[in-house]
Amino acid sequence: MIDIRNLNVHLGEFRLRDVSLSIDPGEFFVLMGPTGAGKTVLLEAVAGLVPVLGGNIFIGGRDVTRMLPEERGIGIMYQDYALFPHLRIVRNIKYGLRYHRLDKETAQKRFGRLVDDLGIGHLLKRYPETLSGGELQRVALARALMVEPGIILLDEPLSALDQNFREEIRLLLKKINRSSHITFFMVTHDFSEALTLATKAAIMCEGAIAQTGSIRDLFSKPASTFVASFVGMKNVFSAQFNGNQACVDSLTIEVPQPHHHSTGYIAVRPEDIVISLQRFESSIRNAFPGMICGMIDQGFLYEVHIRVRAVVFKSLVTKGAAIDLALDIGAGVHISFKASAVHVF
Amino acid sequence: MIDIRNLNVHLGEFRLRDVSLSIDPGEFFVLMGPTGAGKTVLLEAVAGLVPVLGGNIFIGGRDVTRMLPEERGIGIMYQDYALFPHLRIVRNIKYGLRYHRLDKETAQKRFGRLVDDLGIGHLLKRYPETLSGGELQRVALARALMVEPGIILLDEPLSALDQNFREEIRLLLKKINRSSHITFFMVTHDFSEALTLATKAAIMCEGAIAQTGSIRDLFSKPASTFVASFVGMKNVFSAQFNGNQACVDSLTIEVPQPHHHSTGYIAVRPEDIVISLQRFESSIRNAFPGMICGMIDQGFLYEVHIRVRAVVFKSLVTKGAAIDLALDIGAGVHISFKASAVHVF
Amino acid sequence: MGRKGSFFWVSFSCGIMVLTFILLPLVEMLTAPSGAMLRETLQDRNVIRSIWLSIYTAASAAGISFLVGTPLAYLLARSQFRGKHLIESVIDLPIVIPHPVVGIAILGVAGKNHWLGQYLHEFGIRIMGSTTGIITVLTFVGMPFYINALKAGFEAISPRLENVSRSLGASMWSTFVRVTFPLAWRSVLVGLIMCCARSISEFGAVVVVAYHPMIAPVLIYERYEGYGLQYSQPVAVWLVLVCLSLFLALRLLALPQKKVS
Amino acid sequence: MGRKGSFFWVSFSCGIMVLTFILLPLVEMLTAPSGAMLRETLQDRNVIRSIWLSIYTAASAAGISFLVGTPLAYLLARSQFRGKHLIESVIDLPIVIPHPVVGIAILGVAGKNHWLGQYLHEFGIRIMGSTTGIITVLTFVGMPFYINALKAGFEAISPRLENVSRSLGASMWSTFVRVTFPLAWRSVLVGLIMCCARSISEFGAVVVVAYHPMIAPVLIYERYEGYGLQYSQPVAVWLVLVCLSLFLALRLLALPQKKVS
Repeated sequence: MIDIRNLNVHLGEFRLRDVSLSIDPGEFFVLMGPTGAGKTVLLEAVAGLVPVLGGNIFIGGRDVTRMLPEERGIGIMYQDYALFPHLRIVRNIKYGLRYHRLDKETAQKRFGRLVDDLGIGHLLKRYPETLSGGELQRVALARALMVEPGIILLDEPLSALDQNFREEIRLLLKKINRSSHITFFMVTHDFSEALTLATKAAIMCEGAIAQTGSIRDLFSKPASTFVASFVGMKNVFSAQFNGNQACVDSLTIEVPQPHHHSTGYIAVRPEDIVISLQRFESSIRNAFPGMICGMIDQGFLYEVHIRVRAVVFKSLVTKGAAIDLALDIGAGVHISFKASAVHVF
Repeated sequence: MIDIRNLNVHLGEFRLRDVSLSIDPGEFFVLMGPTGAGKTVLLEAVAGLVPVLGGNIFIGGRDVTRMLPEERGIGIMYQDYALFPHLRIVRNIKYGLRYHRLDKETAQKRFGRLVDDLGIGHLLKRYPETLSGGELQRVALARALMVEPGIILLDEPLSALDQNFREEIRLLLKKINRSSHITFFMVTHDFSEALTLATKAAIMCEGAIAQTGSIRDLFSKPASTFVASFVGMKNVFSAQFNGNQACVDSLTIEVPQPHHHSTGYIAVRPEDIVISLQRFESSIRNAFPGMICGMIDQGFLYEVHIRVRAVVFKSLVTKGAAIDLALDIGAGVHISFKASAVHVF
Repeated sequence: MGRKGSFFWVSFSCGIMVLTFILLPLVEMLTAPSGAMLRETLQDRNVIRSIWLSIYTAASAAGISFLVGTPLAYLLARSQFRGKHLIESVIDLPIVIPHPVVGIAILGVAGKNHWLGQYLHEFGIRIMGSTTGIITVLTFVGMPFYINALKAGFEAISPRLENVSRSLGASMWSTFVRVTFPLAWRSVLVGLIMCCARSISEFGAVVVVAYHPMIAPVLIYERYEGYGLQYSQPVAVWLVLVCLSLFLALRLLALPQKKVS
Repeated sequence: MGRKGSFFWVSFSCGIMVLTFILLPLVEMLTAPSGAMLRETLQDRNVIRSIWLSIYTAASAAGISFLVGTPLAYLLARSQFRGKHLIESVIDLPIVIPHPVVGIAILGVAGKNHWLGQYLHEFGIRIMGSTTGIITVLTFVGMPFYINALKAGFEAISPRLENVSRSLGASMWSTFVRVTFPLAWRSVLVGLIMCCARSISEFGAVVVVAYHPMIAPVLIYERYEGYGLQYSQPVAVWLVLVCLSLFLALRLLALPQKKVS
């Protein structure tokens, strides 16, 4: 559906460097990356809103690189919703109608269906400023869907919503993606958001695509240290491999399968590292004594840093557990993690 | 040390209403509350920076309500550090010296000690704009300590720092509070920050003090539903009491001790509620079957909402556990929590 | 502060001084002529004609600024390009050019010695001593104010609204008419009023280009020169009242907007 | 956009029109007199004297604005009180008053019929036809620009810096000298230059109060009236060059600051 080939864009301080992506029809594609990676620029390039320096964008096989935005038939939704503040909700939703040849009856039918589906019937006569975040989001969605675009671009659509609305809108997006033929291309900086929505995803770093694939693959098989730490593998170490063993500094760590190179990286999620006061006698192969050298408050959790010889491991512990175990900086503890929790790349 | 009596302040949209607080010498007092509660206004009233409408502020027994800020001898530290951008670090630190009669030798000795203690010797010749957040914070602290104030007011000193620096500055503040006679009065909107620092604390709500006491008391014995939810007891229900039992809607919940009124509130922390697929046979007295009606993503955790008849409980579950238990909206689960985890008020 | 320091009182005194310095002459002037004199002045055909001409020429300057300046202001608000600062500087130039020099510069290209002047002459357009000339001069001094005010207004409108409009199929023209302009109308008004206020108060540039037909400031100057202070004051009062009502409209329009943003 | 739409090209044409309209007369005027004429003009004592008088009076107006306007700008930047908008409006008033009317209003209170005029007369201060009068008028028209620029500058300085300074024992005076002013110096300069630029370009108000001693715009006008366009242009060129260097200084000072904030 969307085929981006070697796209180059310079826009102020942002630049996209040789971005290539391919998105199948009907997919829910999520583009992730830290702030400033150029995600929104890529989205706006697809919509035709920023000048392209080199490369091509194909939509449904058609080269749209030189087309005006209004000729592309791509809907766009911003995180601030971008409803027209001077128009009532009903006029906002019907804004695009006059540019699409549509008989009155079909239009009215579609309008009625959207209003029902999205539950915004009671808002039609109001102005955007009087609506809540979740309502604005649903109206913006209705406005985009009203002209039945082939593709909808979503620029961090959930980041401005509070938690309760997020869940609601997320389910809504999933439902629409499944029940229609519309391709969704969503940008976010939040990995956990992608987890629940994406059928496929890519991670972007400094204007280039770092990795693309299914969300499971990105999560469990990161291809670079950047991706590994972006998906929450806080323990990323360079290692020497020897059969099923990896050497990190002077530590020997059991890994699930042999690596095809002699050097590479291993990564362990902090939630997979267990802290105990005594050494476990169990089937867990990787167990080391260490000392706590840092505790970072994360709301309900502590991120505990444990130094084992020269290597610092990061582990997540609930506040309750931290109090029970009397964890504090300087305390001696044991850490352990399964060989199967170690990712090798 | 600080004695605030019936303080009233109107400042734009903020107002303080009859605020009374008493802070002992050498204490690390933390004032908490949501954004907009008026915490900073109270701090600035103590420092003499906002006009007082009514009430009095005593410092060391002296009524300072009508004194100019420079006559009060109170240091203040802001979250944006507020270093003088046009002065080198060394001139920033020594800024206040000329207003305090201090012989050169004493001043130089104190300066050397502070620079050593705070590890900022290498920064002295630089300008503030070239420093990192943690460095700025330590310099701001040195500048305030240089004139040996009796009190230091801290306005969310950690909120602009990233996690790694927070821990460091927190330990530093604790150390200085213990080794000096300086009273610290800190404002924060973050409860977990207070946990590690405060000897005593107060919670503020809409310009008034909601509760004051030791940090343990606030955490375990909130006096109102506002305080309860502020300290993270997301499950707060009004209840009818009957001996060791509380009735919430049609649910009967075991509580640790009888309540002296027949109606009141119970509160349970979300991390104390355990979710399982089967019913536990255990000593836990409160166990109910329910259905998941919401899952809110919180980074490493899900906040899971479980409807038990008409009551919605909130529980915290790690992402890993949520995947293992295949938790999803609509799934039937069992929740359980100890009677001792129920707080009654 | 519980107490006000000496610093406050010094600043406060300076404030009183400045306000007095500005208000005293204006209030004295407005109150000097008697009601009878003011009424009488209003029956003087020359006065009425000159005030109307002032209003008409200032409004025309604003109208021309609206037509030509609006698209330019939009372009400057939305595009980023090398040399943008230079172009903005050029647009601000008329603000710093001494007023008689503005007139001289415009006469320099409108005279018969200049190709542009000859060209205009062939079409029967006269600058010197004509209403056209006055409007040209007032547009020159007033346009920067319109463009700057409107540019700020356009900048305050999120380009995302336009992006969404175009993604829904609207052309740039349609987007401008349906989204951008309706959202910018307040800035347009503020800009028009600022342009009017600047051009209605102009004297030096106009007196060089066209002593006749007489706009109000020139009439006031003539009466002052010919008959003295007393005789010029009533006309001045009426012109100031026109200016003040423009100014009041500007304040009323500009203030609520500030509160919103 | 891959392609530029028609909207862009229309805006672009408007831009070219406006720039031509502004630049053509100015460039023509600057290039009209020959180098010899310009050199010759510079040997005319009257020209030199009038340009110096223009610079001197404008600088004096800026100096007075600095002394009285700085504390007021600080007060307006830092305090919130009822009627603040009203006071800001009063300070902006001189911007909209027609230029000859400014002169008339000031003469109205400086004349012998007014108690203030009598008072001034007793102290030997003459407004009409004196350098003092010119400075008074230029201060009147230039001060609002200084105060507005500096007020914005003060507003950009965090009050927290001042709060910290006072918590360290510094009085408000000491804080202003050691913290606020050093951080605001760029705004002070910008304000002074804007005040200068406005007052050096003034003609209408000055010509009412003091035809003699002659400031440059008056001299230019006199030569234009007496001897025609050609004769006035060389003086105009020199005055415009002074104004443009002020303007350039303003741009150079103002631009980097924008980038930082």
